[in-house]
Amino acid sequence: MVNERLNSANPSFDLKYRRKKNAEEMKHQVITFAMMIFFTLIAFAAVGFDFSKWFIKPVILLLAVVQVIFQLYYFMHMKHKGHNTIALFLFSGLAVGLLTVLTFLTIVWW
Amino acid sequence: MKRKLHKWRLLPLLGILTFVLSGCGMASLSALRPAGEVAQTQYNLMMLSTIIMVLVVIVVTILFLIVIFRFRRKKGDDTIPKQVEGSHKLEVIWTVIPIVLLIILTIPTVKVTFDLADTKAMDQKDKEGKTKDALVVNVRANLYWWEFEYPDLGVITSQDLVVPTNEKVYFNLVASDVKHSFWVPAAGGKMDTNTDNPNQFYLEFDSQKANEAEDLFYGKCAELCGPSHALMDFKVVAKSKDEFNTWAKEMKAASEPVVEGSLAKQGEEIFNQSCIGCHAVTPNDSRPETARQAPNLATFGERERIAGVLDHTEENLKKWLEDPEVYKPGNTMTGTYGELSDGQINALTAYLMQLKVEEK
Amino acid sequence: MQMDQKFTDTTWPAAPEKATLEGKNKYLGFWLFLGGETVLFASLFATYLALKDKVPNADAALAKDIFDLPLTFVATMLLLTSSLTSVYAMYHMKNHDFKRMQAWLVVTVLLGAGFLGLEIYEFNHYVHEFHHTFTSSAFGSAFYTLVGFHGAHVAFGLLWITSLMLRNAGRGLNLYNAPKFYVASLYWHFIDVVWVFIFTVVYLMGMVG
Amino acid sequence: MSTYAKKQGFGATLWDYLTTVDHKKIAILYLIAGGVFFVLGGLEAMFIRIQLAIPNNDFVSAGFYNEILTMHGTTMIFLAAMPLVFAMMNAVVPLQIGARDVAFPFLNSLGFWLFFFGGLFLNLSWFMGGAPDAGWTSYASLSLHSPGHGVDFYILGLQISGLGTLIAGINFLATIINMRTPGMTYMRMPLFTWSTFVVSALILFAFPPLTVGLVLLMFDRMFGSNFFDVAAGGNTIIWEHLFWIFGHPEVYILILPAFGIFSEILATFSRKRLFGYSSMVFATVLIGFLGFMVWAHHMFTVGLGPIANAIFAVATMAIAVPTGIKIFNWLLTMWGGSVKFTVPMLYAVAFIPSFTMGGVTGIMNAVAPADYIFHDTYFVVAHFHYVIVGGVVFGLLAGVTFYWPKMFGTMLNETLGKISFWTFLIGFHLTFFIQHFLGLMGMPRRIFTFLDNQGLNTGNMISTVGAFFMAFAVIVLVINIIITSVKNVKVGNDPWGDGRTLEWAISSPPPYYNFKQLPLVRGLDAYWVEKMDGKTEMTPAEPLGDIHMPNSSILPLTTSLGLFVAAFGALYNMDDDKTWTVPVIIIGLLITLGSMLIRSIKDDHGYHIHKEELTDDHDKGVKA
Ligand code: HEA
Ligand code: HEA
Ligand SMILES: [Cu+2]
Repeated sequence: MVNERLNSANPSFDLKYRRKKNAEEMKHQVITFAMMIFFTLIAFAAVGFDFSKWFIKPVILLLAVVQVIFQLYYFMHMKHKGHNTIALFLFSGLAVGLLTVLTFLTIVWW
Repeated sequence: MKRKLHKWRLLPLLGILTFVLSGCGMASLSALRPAGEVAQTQYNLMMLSTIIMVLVVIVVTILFLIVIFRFRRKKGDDTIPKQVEGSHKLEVIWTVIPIVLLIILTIPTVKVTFDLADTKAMDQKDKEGKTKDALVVNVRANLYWWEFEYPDLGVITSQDLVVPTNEKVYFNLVASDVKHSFWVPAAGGKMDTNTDNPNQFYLEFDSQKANEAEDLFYGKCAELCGPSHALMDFKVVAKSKDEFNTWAKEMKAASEPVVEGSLAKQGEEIFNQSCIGCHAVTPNDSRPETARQAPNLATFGERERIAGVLDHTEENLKKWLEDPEVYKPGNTMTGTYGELSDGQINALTAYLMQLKVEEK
Repeated sequence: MQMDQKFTDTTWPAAPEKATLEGKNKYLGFWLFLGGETVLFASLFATYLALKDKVPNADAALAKDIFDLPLTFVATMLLLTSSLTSVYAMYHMKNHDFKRMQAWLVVTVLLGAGFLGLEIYEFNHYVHEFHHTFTSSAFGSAFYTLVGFHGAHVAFGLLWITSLMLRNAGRGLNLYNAPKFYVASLYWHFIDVVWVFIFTVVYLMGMVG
Repeated sequence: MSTYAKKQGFGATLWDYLTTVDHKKIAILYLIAGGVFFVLGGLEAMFIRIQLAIPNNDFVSAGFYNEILTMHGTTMIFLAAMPLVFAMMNAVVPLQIGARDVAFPFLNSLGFWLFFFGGLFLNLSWFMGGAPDAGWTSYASLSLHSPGHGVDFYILGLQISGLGTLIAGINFLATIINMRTPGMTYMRMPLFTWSTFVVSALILFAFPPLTVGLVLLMFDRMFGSNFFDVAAGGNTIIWEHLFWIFGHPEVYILILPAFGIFSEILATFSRKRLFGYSSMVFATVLIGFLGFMVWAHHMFTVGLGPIANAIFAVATMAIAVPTGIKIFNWLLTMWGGSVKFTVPMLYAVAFIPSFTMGGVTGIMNAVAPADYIFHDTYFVVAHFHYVIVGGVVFGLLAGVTFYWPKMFGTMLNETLGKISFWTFLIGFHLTFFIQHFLGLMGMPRRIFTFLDNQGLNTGNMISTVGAFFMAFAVIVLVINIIITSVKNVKVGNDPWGDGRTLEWAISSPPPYYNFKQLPLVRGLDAYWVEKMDGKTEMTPAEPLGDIHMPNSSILPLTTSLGLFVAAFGALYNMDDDKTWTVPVIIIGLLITLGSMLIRSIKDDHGYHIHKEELTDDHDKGVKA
């Protein structure tokens, strides 16, 4: 197969540019990570401090969803181009899964 | 080949015709001869859907016949037909018409679904905890036999369900071992008896239709439950309200059975030694469900069938007692008592056949 | 082009995991697999939610009795951090820095192993302290199956990453193994995603009651 | 690797097939295995019909009947219909999109062997203490209650073969997304490829719930967990949901490829492009999508309550719309065409009214309150055989005849084919039409016998007679295959003369590398476009160059074999008296893990066919 090299004619310039871009991206990743840890702390703290469960449950669920979006879009690079098909399949799977969860919460016992 | 195809298209029509003529099965069994309000509602819905479906099939068939006869390729014909991409107008037509047909179908579907699920009357209890204006039957399905408990009447029967005509009869449905499904085809659709939660629904038996069926309907288990699933039948005896009340009174008043003849007495003794642990012989059995491990035999002498499937004769009863496994493979009675001698079997038969509550 | 061709920093492509057709296929196929895994875990979550606190008798342990906040917190931190370290590993892979990549992967594996150790301790604790076992109730069965399935994924991920590191230790990066490393790291992130829902839905919401 | 052209001894050929990673050979493996299982499932169907021919029959015993019934359903769905569908996909899809192979040739082979050993395992139950007997649905309370090891065979067998199916699904998705030849855009893909694509997505999302369900059942039966044990807090409805969340998409997994095959055949033999191509694509996708939202229509009588029943009833009915779109588009494809009735076309044509009849009874089933009557009666049996036999089996018979020359380079006999067709068609309607009425007249399904004097005798007899017609048709088909293979008259690229898509542009069977040069696609029905321009070959999209090929490998077979061995250990492990089970499990897993280890440690870069070699063998060459 043909090796689709994205590099341009000047390899050393290219390298510098790429390194810089990678480093920048890595910085974003670390920030993302910090936020994830922060969200986790809030979630655990909310439970630790024993607020009303009608408050806690939606909040920690929301935090979980945000965290997962971070994971998917930053750590797993779904924010990059060319992930349309992948996103389609992942979210279809998620839809099927959520429907299952909804069912099992409603019409398994009656 | 042309003509052959044509004939074949007629076959289903012919089939329908023969069946319409043959009266659509037996009054006591067939869902095509609805015997009450519930069955009638469902039947109407089925007919509505059938009409729509026949319509659809006819349209498709007409188009189909035109296409396969008009556009055959002649021998040696090498012309290339026009390559049509599609037609928006047609596409819209055959999207919209089915949608309209389906809307016609969904409206009654949804309405009837909710109507038939209305069992509010079961929850209206009076001070003593009895249901106010409704007859409630607790149906408990067991491996190859049925128990019918009338909680407000304090009566239990097995295998034969007795119901009054022209009123709603409400059911609580559960299974005690594996899942079964409670079905009286002529009286209405089925409802599963789960092992998890009880289900509720109601049926109604029309007195006139019951007459046509000689006051006797066939009931079936409709969920695969093991080897003898096919044999897990029961009978529904329909009685007028008055008759039903009399029956209920007699059942409630029934005490320990008294049998006549020395053979039957001997049978009673054997029964009390080896059978009473599972079978009760009075209709007001107050033991808890888990203790009621086998059919209540209080009305055994009056039953329509032995074990739900065999004709009600002494001959068959003897065969059954000798080896139930032959007649209902996998049943829970097999192997619970030792080998019986011919004498013992005769004695038991004499005893059992005398177990009656009504018309003594 | 030879699959085991040697690269220099400058010839190393920008997206080594997708530079060959094989790599592209692997990358896509693995994502698709993760789509399926999503449904798999959703089914397990659904089962757990249906059977949560469903026990045969009144004195059996319920969710709010058994879970322990600090333990879960530590485990969560370990796994979340391992997700970051595997991002570091991929960062170095893109820079064609094999040694650093391996180093970060080692850290990832160690963190993962720590997580697994805590989980084993935790299960052991439940069994002995609360008689909450796989066979004690439907709740128990559902709990151990869901969390255990995740644990098994962690264990498999550790084996996978370790064997990749060992196998390629002597060879350095090339376009044959780059997609493999990348896909393994995707797997590792996915395990983390699942854990986010487990600690939220099972542990935190379980403790809330 | 130019050994291809050489004559080979039997041993070498066998080894070749055991180790092959070539999609065309894997297609043949699927075809053979699926065909054998189809005859087996058909034989079981014949036992069912013989037993039910007359009331109170004792041809088979009650317990044995349940085993036959369960194995008939399970075998037909998982081991006959699905693999035959995969045979078609493997044989055709890579060619239709102009690819040299699938995305994961190794996994393709692994998928086959997993299916094969899973199926073998399941069927060995007959000889090892009894087959599963809880129905193909194996509802939890009954399957937990069932004595012996039958249900364990079901669990483990389906688990292994299900894994194979999942792998195959992912493989086709990746293939279709990544491996299309230049110019082959999504909206130029033939409909069979499109349906393969949608079906693979359905597999990807539908099989995990089954996997989970089977795992839970396995834990309950073998390791004492309590998922379905009500006394310990369990719930049996969970199984029913998991099974049908899988089960309903499964029926579309079966029918959509058949739809695809018909779309190809109807266009080909009408010499007309498919009417409404884009709405056909849309309808396929929509059916796949809706397929995930209707599963509870199998559970209307479970007691889920009126709200759930109403929602699922309406959702189910919605599927009539996209399916109707397809039916009418097919009819309009023939409209104005030049229709030639070859054997594949006969099946395709007969499919339209037959399937419609099955489809509309499906809509009747969806009317929840009416389904309280239909459910678990022969009405449902009639419904699903009308869609499955009239749809899926017709589709497979059509597809196998249509693609036989492409797979084997020789044409099946048309006269024998027509005899098969007519007897099968007549037998099919004879068997199943009457069953609608049997159901309504009060005959439940899954009963091993029925009593006399219930008005059910005539109908059952007619049904049995019909089944014998079908058996006759299948036997004629087998004879046809044998005769054709013995004669082995070779044919050219486009033996039907009206081929439209890429697969007809290369020789029959294609060379092992498929396309010497990847073809350039210039429109829908790529080959037809070239033909209409007066060309006989595709324009190449690349210069002639080396072709990269994957190596053959025995590892897929050994990996699967290991699981097969381990499954025996796991199955008997629950018996206290057997001490050999743990070693067997360990040995099996060692074989599997060992194979996987070898696979990951040994680099497999494949090999190259050199340009010079390609120019050498002209007769084998591709017209690409
Ligand atoms: C290939 C397999 C296949 C296919 C394609 C279908 C297609 C459909 N099925 Fe079927 N079904 C099964 C296989 C299949 N089914 C099996 C195996 C079972 C039993 C499982 C078991 O219990 O063992 C079953 C059971 C089953 C049930 C449960 C019955 C019960 O157990 O009580 C229901 C209920 O809704 C149902 C509905 C449908 C519907 C609505 C469709 C639709 O997709 C049909 C759509 C098609 C058409 C409608 C015809 C063409 C359309 C037109 C010409 C347009 C105009 C039409 C109208 C306006 C109506 N099916
Ligand atoms: C792909 C799916 C598929 C296919 C193709 C078929 C094909 C057939 N099926 Fe069925 N069937 C199911 C899937 C399928 N079935 C399922 C899922 C069930 C439900 C199971 C359950 O309830 O759990 C079922 C149940 C079922 C029942 C209901 C049983 C019951 O509820 O008690 C019946 C009864 O008539 C039946 C009959 C038939 C017949 C006559 C055929 C015929 O079309 C078969 C035609 C094929 C042949 C006749 C092959 C003949 C071959 C030979 C005779 C050998 C010749 C030998 C050589 C040449 C070497 N099937
Ligand atoms: Cu369905």
